[in-house]
Amino acid sequence: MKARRLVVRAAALFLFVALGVFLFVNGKGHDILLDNKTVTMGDQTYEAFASALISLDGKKAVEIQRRERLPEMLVGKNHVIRVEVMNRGGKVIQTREEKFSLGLDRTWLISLPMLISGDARWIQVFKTGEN
Amino acid sequence: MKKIRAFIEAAGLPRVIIGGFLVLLFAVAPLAQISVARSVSDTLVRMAMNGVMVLALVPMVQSGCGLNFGLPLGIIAGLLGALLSIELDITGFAGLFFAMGVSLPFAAIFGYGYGLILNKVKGDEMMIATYVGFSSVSLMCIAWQLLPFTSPIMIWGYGGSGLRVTVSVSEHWLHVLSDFLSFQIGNFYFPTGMFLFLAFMCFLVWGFFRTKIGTAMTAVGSNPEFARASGIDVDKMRTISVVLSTMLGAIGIVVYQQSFGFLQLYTGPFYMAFPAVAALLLGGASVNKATLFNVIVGTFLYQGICTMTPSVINSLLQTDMSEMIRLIVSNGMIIYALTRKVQVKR
Amino acid sequence: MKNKSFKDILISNAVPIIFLVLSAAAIPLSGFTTSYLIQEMVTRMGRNCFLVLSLLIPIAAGMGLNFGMVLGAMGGQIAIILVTDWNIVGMQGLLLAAMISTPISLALGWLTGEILNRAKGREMVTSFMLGFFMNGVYQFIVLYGFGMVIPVENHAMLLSRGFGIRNAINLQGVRQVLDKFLMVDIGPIHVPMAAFIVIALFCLFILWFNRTKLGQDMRAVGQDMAVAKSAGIAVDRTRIIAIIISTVLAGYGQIIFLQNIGTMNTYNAHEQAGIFAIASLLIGGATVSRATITNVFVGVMLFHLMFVVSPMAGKTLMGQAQLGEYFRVFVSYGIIALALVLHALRRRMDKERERQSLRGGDAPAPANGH
Amino acid sequence: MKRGIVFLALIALVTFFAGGALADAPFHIGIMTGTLSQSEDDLRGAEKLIEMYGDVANGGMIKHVTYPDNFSSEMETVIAQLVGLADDPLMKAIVSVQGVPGTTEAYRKIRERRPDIILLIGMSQEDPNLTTQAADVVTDPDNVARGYLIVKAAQKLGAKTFVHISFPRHMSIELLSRRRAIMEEACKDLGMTYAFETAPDPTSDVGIPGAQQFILEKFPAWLDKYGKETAFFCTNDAQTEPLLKRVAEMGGFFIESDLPSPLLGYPGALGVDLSSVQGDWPAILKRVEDAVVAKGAAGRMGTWAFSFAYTTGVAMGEMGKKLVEEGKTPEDFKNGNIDIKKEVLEAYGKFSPGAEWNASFYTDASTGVTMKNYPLLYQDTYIFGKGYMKMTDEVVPDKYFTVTGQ
Repeated sequence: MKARRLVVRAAALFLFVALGVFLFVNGKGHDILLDNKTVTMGDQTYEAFASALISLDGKKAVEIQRRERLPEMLVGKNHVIRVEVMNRGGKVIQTREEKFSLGLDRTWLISLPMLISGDARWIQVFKTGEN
Repeated sequence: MKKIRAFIEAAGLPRVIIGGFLVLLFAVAPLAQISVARSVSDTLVRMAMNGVMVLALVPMVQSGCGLNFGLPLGIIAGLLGALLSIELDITGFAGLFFAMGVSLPFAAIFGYGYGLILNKVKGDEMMIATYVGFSSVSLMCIAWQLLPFTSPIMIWGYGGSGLRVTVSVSEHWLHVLSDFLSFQIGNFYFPTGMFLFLAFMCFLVWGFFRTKIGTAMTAVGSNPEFARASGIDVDKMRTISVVLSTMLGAIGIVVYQQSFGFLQLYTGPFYMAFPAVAALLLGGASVNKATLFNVIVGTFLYQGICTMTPSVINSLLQTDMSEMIRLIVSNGMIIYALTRKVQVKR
Repeated sequence: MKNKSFKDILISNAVPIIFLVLSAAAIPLSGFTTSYLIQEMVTRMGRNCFLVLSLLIPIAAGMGLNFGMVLGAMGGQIAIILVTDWNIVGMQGLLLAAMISTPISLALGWLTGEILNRAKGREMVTSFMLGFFMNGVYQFIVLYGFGMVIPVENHAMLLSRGFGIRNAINLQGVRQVLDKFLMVDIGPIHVPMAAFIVIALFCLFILWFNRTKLGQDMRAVGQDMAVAKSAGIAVDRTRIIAIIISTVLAGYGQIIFLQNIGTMNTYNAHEQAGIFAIASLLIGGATVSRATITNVFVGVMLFHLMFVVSPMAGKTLMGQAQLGEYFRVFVSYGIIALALVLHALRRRMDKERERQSLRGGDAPAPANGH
Repeated sequence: MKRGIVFLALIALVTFFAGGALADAPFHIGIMTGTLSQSEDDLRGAEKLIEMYGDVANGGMIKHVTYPDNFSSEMETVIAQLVGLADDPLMKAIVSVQGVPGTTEAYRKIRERRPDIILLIGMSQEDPNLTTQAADVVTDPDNVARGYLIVKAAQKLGAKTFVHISFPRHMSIELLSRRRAIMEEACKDLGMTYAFETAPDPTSDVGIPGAQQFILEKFPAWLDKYGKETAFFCTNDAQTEPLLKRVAEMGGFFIESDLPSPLLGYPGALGVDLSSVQGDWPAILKRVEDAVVAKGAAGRMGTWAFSFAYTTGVAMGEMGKKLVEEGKTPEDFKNGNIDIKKEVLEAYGKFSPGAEWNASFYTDASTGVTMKNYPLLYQDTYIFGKGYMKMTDEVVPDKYFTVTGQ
């Protein structure tokens, strides 16, 4: 009888903690910085483009201009980003969709030029104080 | 060993701990470049400043009305007296005693009404006292704004009406009592006048409890049924004790202000009862028994902690934790006293 | 019951009646529109009822008004600080905050219960002082613990010296998530339905709890501790459980309150929680020894109605805005004193009557008191 | 239960008959300040507005409310007071003088319900990143520029040393510690000696009297140590009073206080009776000036001729009124149709005739973002017995805007 009570209690405690962890991961808000600046990685240079439409998780797209950095907010772990690069006339010339998942870090920097060029390092953890 | 145990038992564990802590603070004060003489002197000044207000709690405890959390009522009476004395521009000892004298009838009236309320709520006095205190303070906030005082040092310079938040007493009776017969040796200053006054007030209270009314009051406090049976008017005794407590509170605040230098109006009196209550309990009083010895020891210990922790702890540890330490110590003492077993009354 | 005279009804409902009369006089003076007042009442019911409901169980257990509920509020606030720091947002953040607050409030509730068991007969004033005492401890934890012992990731919340939380926190992540979860518009009025559903569940919980064995025990303890003890009820344990339930629920209540307010004053937000909740309950006609769910709703309604209209009404009456403000504070403290006095008077009257009826004769039967 | 229903019915009945009163003014402006016991200057500003445009209760334009004395624990009331102002259908602009915590949240709520109301804050106590989003315009004294200018003014008057008096709690406030660092840097550049002195915190247990006593006692020692050609600056208002008293008596310089106003410190320190010149700032300044000169401190002590807090209250109210009359709405702020700097300077200037003002926008130190609706202001320093110092003509070198408190 006593053992059974112990088991029930342990299970309840476990469930409690598990629910907590689930909420923690699932509800974590991330600040995403969408960056459209020219970056140089080693000997590789990725040019910024004139403008693009960006949509996160299928939400309404935002427009980003050259040399801009826009803050966005995402909740949870797994996400999709869709980038539509436009030319000067506002015509979409290139589209790319990527899936990504976020760790527990708070702020992430997405370099759009690198994303378009297919460099795997397009998403990085952003430490405050850097540029 | 036995002797130590007996001493601890007689003095009470909290007092021994706090006293030891205080001694320790004095001992390490030189390390923090703090003059011990000045610290002792500060402690004594504060003790004398607050002593009468702590004393004001005694009559109500003795008559079984509990701790007077309604002390702000007495303080308001004292403030009214002090304001009148400044308004009429009476300076020096005359001003001080005028302030006290005028505050007494106010205190008597307030105390009488307050006593009538407390008689209706036997058993719940402390809770109701707290709220009577709070609500009277906020009522007076309106009054301070509307009372027709005219002295330019008391009213707002710009608006020309309504009392300021702090009113300086420096041109009227600042330190008149403190400096009476006071002396200074190096850094050590002793406010003889305030101590003489405190002693005098203690003597009056001591004397009062030896009169017929005084003993009747104690009887009411220790056993109301018995007191009733022996023909004492319980309600009357309780009312007298409340009036007395309120009057002492009024005098206490005037003493405090002449040393402090300012009258603090508006929300100033709000939490004034708590330090006084904490000091009395620290001195070993319980909810229904308090002696003059408790008053003196408690005030000294409490004010000692208040003076010493900020200067010593802050300069040694480089933090500003003293405020929290004080909150925890003083309120902890009150809780300790409230949770102590007392013989069941009634 | 039948020969309950008009006078009896007046006396036993004196506080709500006085309040109703005051408000009735103040509303036209304040000049607010009807829709504003109704909206304000709906919002305030949604955010305050839970806190006030948390007071009911200790009253049933005969422990009076639990001023120690501020301890629960502190637990809720620490949970909110953590969740905001971790940036857990939305409903998940709110639920996680509630979960974190639970163990903290449990411990604090147990502590309160232990202390109150040592202060039988003086529970109210003791729990009141306990609130002040724990305020020091809370400040210590939040001002020194956070950043020194508990890591803080979000530097916007920290004081620039590297430890201690800033005095005001913006709760952007969990702001009004419960309210907005199920917002129903009735005419021009927004009704935060989800908050009311939570409150309704709580009411059901209380009704259910009263019927359980524990609930029955608690009432027995509340009636007479000595009798309960001789009937084999573990009095001290029952009392502790009552306080623990109240403290944990107060923690949830504070979380609901804060998500509605949207910003938190780190060091002061809990201070008024107890005072205002208790004032509301008393205004609703509850007494120190008897309180119902109806008292809660009527009380929150009347207290906050007074709260909203009295500064403006005071201003109209006395011509100065600040006098209206002082007047409001006076009313909120004064009413608690008045309610306590009236309660004591009533108890005395009942006793008097009981004595008469014991003597026999055709004295009126005792009022249906407590 | 039945009883409850009866109550609810009664309440509904009462509220039903409580319609809004008829008013004469075409629109209303709401202002929230502290009470007298909190901050005199703010409240006087609101009173001035009422004097000019009338109280709503008498068919005027201004609706004045106050926030509670312990506003920090009664945020619910702060919010309710502000949101209550927005209940008035004629309300077109709301001003909070001292945006105490809760103001931002209240403004968010007002925006949701009444997007047509212009929302203004004078002297904010909340995070600039939030206030500037919730309100249309926020103003504050320019403590960055003043960090340089106060030192510069001291140098102009002939001071050789600059002493900054403060305590840890104040130094944990971002802008104050940043200003301290700027002052230190400015001293270095202008060839002056900089010194930091610690005084007790008035909110600690020594209280205001203890903190004031400390300044009174310590001042002679400081003067011995640093010499007579020393300028003193103090971050705390309560400590300013004894400091002024001693500077007037014994020597040294005092340029201006943390929140400058002729009402701050001077009347108490020098025993000036102002009851006959209520509300007349030039006359108040004259009275104080006479007292300073009589003490032999001409050319050594200064202030701003018009109280910042007072002017903020009146000016923000006036600005709101003007913009509403021009038919402007919060949309115009968003779209950049309003020259905020010009409007603010114009409104401030109107109530401080003869005093020059300067304004620049706040730049967040950590992100480097400039907030275009958060002008920081400063007024020309007025030295008693000497007149205006023309500090508004000085150019503050760019480097000081990047000096941080670290």
